[in-house]
Amino acid sequence: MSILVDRDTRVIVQGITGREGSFHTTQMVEYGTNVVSGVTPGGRGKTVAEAPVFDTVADAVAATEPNVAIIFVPARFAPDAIYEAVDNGLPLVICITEGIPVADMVPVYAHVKQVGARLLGPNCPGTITPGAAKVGIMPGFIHTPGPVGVVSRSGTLTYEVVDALSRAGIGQSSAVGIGGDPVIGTSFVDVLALFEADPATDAIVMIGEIGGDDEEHAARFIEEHVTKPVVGFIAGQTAPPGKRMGHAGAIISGGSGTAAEKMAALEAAGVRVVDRPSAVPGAIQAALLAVGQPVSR
Amino acid sequence: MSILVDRDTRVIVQGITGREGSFHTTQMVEYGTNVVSGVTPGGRGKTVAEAPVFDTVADAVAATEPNVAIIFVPARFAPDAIYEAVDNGLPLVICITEGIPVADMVPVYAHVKQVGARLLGPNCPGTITPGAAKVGIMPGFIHTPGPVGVVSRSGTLTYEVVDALSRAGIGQSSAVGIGGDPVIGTSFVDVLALFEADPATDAIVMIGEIGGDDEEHAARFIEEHVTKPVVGFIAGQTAPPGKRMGHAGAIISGGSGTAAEKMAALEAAGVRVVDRPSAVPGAIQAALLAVGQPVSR
Amino acid sequence: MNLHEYQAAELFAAQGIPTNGGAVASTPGEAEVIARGAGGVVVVKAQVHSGGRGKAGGVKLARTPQEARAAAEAILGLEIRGHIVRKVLVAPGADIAQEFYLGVSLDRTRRQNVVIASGEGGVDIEEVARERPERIVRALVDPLLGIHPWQARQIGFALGIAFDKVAGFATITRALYDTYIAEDATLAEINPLVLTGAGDWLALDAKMSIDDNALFRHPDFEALRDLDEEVATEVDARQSGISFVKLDGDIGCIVNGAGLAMATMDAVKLHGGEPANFLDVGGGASADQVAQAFALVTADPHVRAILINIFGGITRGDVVAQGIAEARERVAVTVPIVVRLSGTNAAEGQKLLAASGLIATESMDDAAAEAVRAAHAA
Amino acid sequence: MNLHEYQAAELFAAQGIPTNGGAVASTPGEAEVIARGAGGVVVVKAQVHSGGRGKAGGVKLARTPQEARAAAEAILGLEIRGHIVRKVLVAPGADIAQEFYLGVSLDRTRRQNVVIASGEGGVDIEEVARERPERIVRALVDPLLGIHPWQARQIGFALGIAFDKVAGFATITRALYDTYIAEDATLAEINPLVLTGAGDWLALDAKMSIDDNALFRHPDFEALRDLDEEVATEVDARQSGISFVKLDGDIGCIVNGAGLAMATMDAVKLHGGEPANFLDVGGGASADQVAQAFALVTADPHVRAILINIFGGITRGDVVAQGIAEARERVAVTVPIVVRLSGTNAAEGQKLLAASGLIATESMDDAAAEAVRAAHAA
Repeated sequence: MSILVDRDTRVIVQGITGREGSFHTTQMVEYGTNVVSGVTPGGRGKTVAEAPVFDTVADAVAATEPNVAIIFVPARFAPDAIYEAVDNGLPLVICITEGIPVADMVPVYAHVKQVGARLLGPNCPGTITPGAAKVGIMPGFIHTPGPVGVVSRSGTLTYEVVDALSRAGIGQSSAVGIGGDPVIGTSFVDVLALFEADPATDAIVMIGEIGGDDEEHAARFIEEHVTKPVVGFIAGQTAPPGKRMGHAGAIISGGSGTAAEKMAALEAAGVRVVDRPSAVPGAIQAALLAVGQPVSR
Repeated sequence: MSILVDRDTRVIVQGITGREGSFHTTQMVEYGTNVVSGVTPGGRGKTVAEAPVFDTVADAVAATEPNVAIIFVPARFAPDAIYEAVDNGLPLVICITEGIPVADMVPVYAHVKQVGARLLGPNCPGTITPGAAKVGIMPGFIHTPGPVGVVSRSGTLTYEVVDALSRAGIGQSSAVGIGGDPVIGTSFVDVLALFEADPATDAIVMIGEIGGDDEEHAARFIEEHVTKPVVGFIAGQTAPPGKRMGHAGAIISGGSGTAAEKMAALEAAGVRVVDRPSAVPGAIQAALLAVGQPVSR
Repeated sequence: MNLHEYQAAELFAAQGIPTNGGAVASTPGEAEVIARGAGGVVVVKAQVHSGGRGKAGGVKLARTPQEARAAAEAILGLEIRGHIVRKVLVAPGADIAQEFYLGVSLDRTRRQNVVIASGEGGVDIEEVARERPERIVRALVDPLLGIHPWQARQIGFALGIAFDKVAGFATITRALYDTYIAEDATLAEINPLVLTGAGDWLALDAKMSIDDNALFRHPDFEALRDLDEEVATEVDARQSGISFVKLDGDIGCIVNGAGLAMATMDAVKLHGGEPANFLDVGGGASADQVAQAFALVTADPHVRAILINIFGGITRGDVVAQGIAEARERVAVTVPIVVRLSGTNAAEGQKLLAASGLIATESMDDAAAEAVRAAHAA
Repeated sequence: MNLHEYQAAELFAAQGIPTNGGAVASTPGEAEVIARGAGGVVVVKAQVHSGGRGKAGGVKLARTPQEARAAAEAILGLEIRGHIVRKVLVAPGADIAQEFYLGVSLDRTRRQNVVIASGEGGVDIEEVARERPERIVRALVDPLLGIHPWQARQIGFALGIAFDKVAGFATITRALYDTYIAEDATLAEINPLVLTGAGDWLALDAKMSIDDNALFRHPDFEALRDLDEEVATEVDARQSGISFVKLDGDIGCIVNGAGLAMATMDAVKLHGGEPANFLDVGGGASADQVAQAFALVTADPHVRAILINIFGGITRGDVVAQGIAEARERVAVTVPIVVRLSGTNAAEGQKLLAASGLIATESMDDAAAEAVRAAHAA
């Protein structure tokens, strides 16, 4: 078991013939992901890592029945790609693309919600269920199957934490990057709910950062609905207000969105908040021991 | 029993202080309708037929808890009034206003559907449940309580038919004018479904006209889902193609939308189609006798 | 309201759609001058608010300015489905490699706009839809988000357009949709949209109808209205808020309400007569409105009887009767008038009418029968 | 990017919002000339990308051209929250009867835009929101339909604006929202929006921030960018696709990934040091990017050690090490460099780095501790 993607996941890659798209398609296929097709307008008849390429999502859907789309098209075309995916029935769309204007994402978010689909990202590394399917750009080899669900707004920082877990012998059920933009399709709360319901997940690591209040909402949700132990880390404890820290969403504005606030909210909700990524495995180990679960399955 | 409106209906009138709005508010109140409030920006503190006037629907909703809105504001402001009504939680909005551009109604229709409200009209006479509530502009006195549901795209033609029914001693459960525009919120099918489910309705009169294919859809729906007898009349048997017959929606275009097609479709679905309004009472009487129901309750 | 080809083409061009240019001529001489200016082959096309102009001889190729003059001479004054040709568009000839149909209109069933396209261009799209529906591509447009780039591309791919031409097709499709929305159109159509031998896209025709209800947003369109093309009485009617459509019969109809007006026409026919018009006086049926209606109906020399059918709802029957009486004093009507008055205060109204010497009946059927009898007797 | 008041005011005025006019001066003399041209009382306002200018003495009333000159003299060169004032706006004084706050921004929680208004204008809205939340009116904007006229009116009524002024308020509210959308803003704000003694609406201030990700749609904005207002190295960084923020410490950080870069800063602090910057080299960490990063970091004279923290994901650690080695050949770095390399091919990379004489560590904690030690030792 796992969340979002598993062995039954049939992936369609939008922007498959581009530099990023073709590289990561190959990486995903090498990891064992079932990439069934790709789309690039005018690409019909080509193949990438043996996946057939189509001109439109509609054609690809008709021929290959994908159930997860991953998007690598450039920022100014990515919103259209998301609409194309959800309007053609894809229930889960993972948008890797960075730099999409917020004004484009506001209607995209509303539309995706309206049609009942799920969007992960944009500006996210995607998701992986170790040993089953990698639908994203994370390095697969650092992941190990196991009982810990990881959810994060960040990319390399997630790899850092996952790597630390794996080195400590703690495997992951699924690792999900929700993205660093101000408007993202899937929030911490959404992923926490999935992990809480997932029988393969015994504990959760949540990696937040400054900006917005998704972590505060997550804290409230954890307090009310999450029974599994949660370990938290918030990046940006030393970030100054008013400055965007790389991610469009990582900005302390008007004195709110600070790491201190988020850490306090999580702690108040019973989350074990650590002050450095290297402390995550220890905290998880303690949490798993406390609930009597083995650290690997 | 009845459909759409009844004794529990609490009406809010949008555009209540205008000429049409104030006149028909008085008429509705005289009929016995429970008009709880009205809205006209800047009208706060006034009253019309004893109904208090508010600046906004939000204020009126908070103070008077209406559950049906009726709109009399001019065409260029009517779409905004519909949004205001449904966004403030009104589950049923009846738009009397004539002459709203189609381009405005297309997004209005989508939005109303999306929020799960119901729009009747625009460009319609509204609806009446004889003896209980009149939320519209029809002359109340021609109606009699009884077992026949009436649904129509037209105004005075409906009065004609209702009057004929009443004179023949046949009462109506509810009479609903769905409006003569190309984009209307509630279709024949919607109203037929309500009448079919309404225990107070034993037979249905459906008055269509040229243009569009709502009657054809109704025919299919009747064939599959309506067990009660239906009598039909289609206006415009002599209308030429390509000419708009008053109603924006009453136009035969590209050879489709003719009265002949609609009559054939209805007949094929088992509807007793009559060639003149005066034949409606006789056909209904026959239909009611056939199903063993009295013609009045 | 309908626009002429040259008017629609200007609106299309303003949104970036490649159109064929040309200029409008009202005389053969003007056509010759335009053709000389254009150089080379031109097409002379009737500008009328009617389809089927090709079959009716309203489109001619001209190789020389002289031929253009002759073509214009042949086309100007031609009657096409009841429309007299008063203007021709003289446009450069095009080297057509492939023809397509592209249109935007309302899908009434879905209450959404729809883009319709076909690889069969330059022919009657309704015929294609009827006989070879598989040749038609339809794409519903999201009512809140508009047409997506992917949709426009998908239509192009579905038509089998070569990939290097799909982007251009998609751009034109989106521009046509944008024009449709911006101008409050009920129809925007390019038929044919062609790929030239040089591989360029070109709109060889342009058709647009505008939503009358939205004209308040487009005051400029009043100037584009071709009054020559409209029946004079219908223009008058529009100005007085009356819905009026001229028909071929001899029973003039004056009715309140569109549905009832249609039903009244049907009743006339049912009783062996032919309606001379559709006429909805609207809600009030005041003396002014009725007087205007009399003027409209009696302007038609074929009218041999007038049938007034009023269902008094909110309006009282006695007030309507009063209005009719007043209107008769203002407009001299020489043909028999049959009045049917029902609804609120109908009895009082009927009395007033009978007193003023009109034939007053209680039912619509009786009134229609009476009007037909009166017309035949006249 | 942030716009100056005068730039935002121009965009507001273009959408029909009544603004106060005025002109920009870079010298006291220019301010005097503008004030003389304006006649009467003027307000001289610092143009800086920072709030709190009023409290900092950046806004002064001047009754005469001489006073305007003196005011400009006092304000120009002023440092407001780290920003040096280089321009002042000299605008006519207004007869203020009532002040309001009106702003549009993104509600991140709801993923919708939101209009925020208050009857307390001209003061810090965040303070009002914190201390008197009941004085704030918020209206979420439909993401697909935009702001409705009824919503704009409702905000006006909720603020207690007199009915005859509500229509004007609603028009300004809609225009502000339209500007926000048209310009891809992340914030559009009028504080204060005033009713004058004569009963007219007037935007007395204007503030706008633009979404950097949307600048491709607004090539004109590049010209509005005030490079004086931006840290030179941050400008350089933007041009090379590196995210860079100057901070006050002495440990220069070079990291791949924004989250990891923040965590690295945190680790430095945790080990008793102070980061000199936030720096995300982006995905590749090529020699070019690393060289550019070296240049950015070493441009800060306070930097006493450099901490490189790379988690090799898709990028191989040996390639990154190679890039660092090459970059060092191109950019002379005199301070100690501590490198932490993890992930793909980390071992190979660490060997290469050690061979080139760098301090290579395996964990981020060790690297941070080492960098702090090296900086303090330097």
